[in-house]
Amino acid sequence: MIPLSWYLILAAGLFCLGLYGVLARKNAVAILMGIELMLNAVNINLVAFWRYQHPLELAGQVFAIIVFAVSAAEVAVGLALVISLYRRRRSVVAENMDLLRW
Amino acid sequence: MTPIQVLFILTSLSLLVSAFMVVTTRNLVRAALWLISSLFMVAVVFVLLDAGFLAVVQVVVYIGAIAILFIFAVMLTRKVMQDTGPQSNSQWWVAGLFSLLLFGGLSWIILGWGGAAQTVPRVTAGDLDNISDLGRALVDPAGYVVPFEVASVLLLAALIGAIVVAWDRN
Amino acid sequence: MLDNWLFVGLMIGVAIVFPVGPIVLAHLIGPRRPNRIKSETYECGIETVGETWVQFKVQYYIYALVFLIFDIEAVFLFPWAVAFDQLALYAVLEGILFIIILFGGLVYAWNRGILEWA
Amino acid sequence: MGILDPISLIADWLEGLFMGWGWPAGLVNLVMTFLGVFLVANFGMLYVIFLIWLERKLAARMQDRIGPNRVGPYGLFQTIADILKLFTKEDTTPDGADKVIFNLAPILAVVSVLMIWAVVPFAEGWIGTDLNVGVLYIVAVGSFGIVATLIAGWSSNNKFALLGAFRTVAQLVSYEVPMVLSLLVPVLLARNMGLGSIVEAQSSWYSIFFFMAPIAALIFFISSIAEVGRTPFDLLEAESEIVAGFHIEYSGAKFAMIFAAEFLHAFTISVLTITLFFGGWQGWGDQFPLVGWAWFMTKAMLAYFTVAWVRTTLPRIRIDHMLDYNWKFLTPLALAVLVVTALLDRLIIDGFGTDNTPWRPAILFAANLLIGWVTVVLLRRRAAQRPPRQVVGAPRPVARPPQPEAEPEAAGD
Repeated sequence: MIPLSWYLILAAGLFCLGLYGVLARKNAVAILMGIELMLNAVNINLVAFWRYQHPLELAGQVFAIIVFAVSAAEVAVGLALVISLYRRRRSVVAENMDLLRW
Repeated sequence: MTPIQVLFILTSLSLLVSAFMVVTTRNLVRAALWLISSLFMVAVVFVLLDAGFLAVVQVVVYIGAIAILFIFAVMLTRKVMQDTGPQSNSQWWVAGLFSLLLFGGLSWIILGWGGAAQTVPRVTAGDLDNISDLGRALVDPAGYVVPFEVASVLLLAALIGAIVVAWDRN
Repeated sequence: MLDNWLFVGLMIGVAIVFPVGPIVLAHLIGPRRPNRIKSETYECGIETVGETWVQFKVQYYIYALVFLIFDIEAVFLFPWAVAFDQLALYAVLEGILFIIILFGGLVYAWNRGILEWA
Repeated sequence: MGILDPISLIADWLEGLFMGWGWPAGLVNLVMTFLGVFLVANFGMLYVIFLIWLERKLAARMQDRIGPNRVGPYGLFQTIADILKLFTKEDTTPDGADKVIFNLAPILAVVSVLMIWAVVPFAEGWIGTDLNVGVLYIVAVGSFGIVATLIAGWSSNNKFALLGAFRTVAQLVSYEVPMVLSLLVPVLLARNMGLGSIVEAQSSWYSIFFFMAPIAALIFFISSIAEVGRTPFDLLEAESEIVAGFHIEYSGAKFAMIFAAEFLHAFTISVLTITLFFGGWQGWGDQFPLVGWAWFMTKAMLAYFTVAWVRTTLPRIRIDHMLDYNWKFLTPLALAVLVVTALLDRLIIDGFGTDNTPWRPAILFAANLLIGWVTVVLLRRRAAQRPPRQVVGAPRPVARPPQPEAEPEAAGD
């Protein structure tokens, strides 16, 4: 059978890949994709802990569903921001968004 | 190696490879397709964890809706950002190093933790993946009714916010 | 539990083999004489002008957005509907409140004229 | 049972045979599951061959034609001839197409439809796998179809195809909302998401969900037709506007796959409609699986006839009408039906103490009639407020009809 650590390491790897995407990508849409990967890593952890530690309680599943809702909201607003920025500034490169830099 | 372990390793390998392609592919529509592949693999992981409902929801929400939104955003913002040219910024190696270090640290912590080696507790099949319990808990005042209603308000706020931000009559 | 999903897993395999088989077969037995004109982009006989990437309206995104929100709503409501037997009246009303809050979003989009195809 | 349940008979015999060969139990289970999968998938793919012939014949009769009549009796083998033709055609890929994704799209289209059959109950006990999340599974698998259409249009490097792909989202994605909302109604009435359980919940004639939720059934049927992308909702492949839409560049076997997926999808929505709202395989004598299967096929073919009928009768809907119809009519109506059904069903259970009473369908049916009536009144009022529509366009300078003054004046010679 699969020990819990396998799932945790899988989630850690997915999280770090997502983090790399967030830090290294230029395109704002690609950065959001990295965030999605990180959220998925979190969900794997939540479900794995639910299954291994408290399979009879529902908190793990409920939290995972809430994460779905939150990530949907995040994507909706995030991509709307990207599209709006693109329409104003003709660019989706995150480094160019420096209006607030002093 | 039991068959289930082989299945897990195959799934996690394809998950990690897809995720790697998501963050490195130059063509963003392809990156979105790799994202779909990795999200699907996460659904398979949920199935392995006996969370069938979450697996299906993962596919409905992520592949059916979020991934499509991503593909649209890529198509709508495409003109300036051609596929040629590097898609990573100048600090990509710092980011890579940092991610690797974080992964190493996390693995070290996980492997050193006492509970990491525990195996799946045996539960009668009826207790797992019990959707009706989940539904009851979601509207139970002693359960999760507040997150449930807050999620609805959050979604409403996201909808209105996104419309206000993206909508522009001209 | 996993036995149920074994069927689905095998089904994915078979469902992939079913279309791949004929496509590969046709690739093997079909003629292959590509030329420049044949592999041109089809545009009713007129030569293609400009690139394929014409700009699209943001409206498409808005529809996908409203869909996303309602999709999540449905996902929340399915467990509620399954548990319907064991819910008291107030619990049913909570679910309905959930629906009504999100219906507000549709009404908002409607009033702003966002659902209008311009 | 015996002869009236051939599948179980054969399955038992094979299982005994494999066990007799000394195979381990896990392997026997795997092989048996695989055979089940193979059976279900083959049923789907082979039935399409017949369906294409049937639909062509039906459409021909409705349009006062004869239809295929050369190959085999009544043209029955026409589809097979077509398949042979398509397979020997050259497989072209347009310049600048993204080859991998271009080839992936038709495969994904077939997969997304074929996967639905894993949870369809054919008869009592004849079901691939009765997932407890069956209904959501159908929605989940269907979302791959949307992705397939989208990437087919994107990878073709063709303006028409890309336009088709974008219309896909305006349509498929929009109609998924009322579809999912109307799917909630049978789930709510059956208190279960598994398709097998939903069928079993409709065991007596008055508990068929169509009587309890006629409006939801209609909404599901209409939005499913839109999901398939057939007339009147064939905007994503409108021949007269964007040629063939997203599959314009596909030829040969890949086109055949997209085509087969569409026909199988049309049959699948008929099957889902009768399963969710018309009792599936239930009927007189359904304790024998073969009889149940006959019921299932009869109902499914009737539903498929309706789909074909709609296709041959209605003209294509305009894109703004299509979107208005979805967002301003179907979606609010589906929400209203859902809320009213939930509330009333709760009150009925509280009032009668059981949900197995003929009053339940009676009250819910009356409520549905009321909703329908209110909807019609509201629509009438809206229509009355609108300025009268000009049916005939104002005369335009280019195509002016011949003027009466232009009579030949040289007649007096």
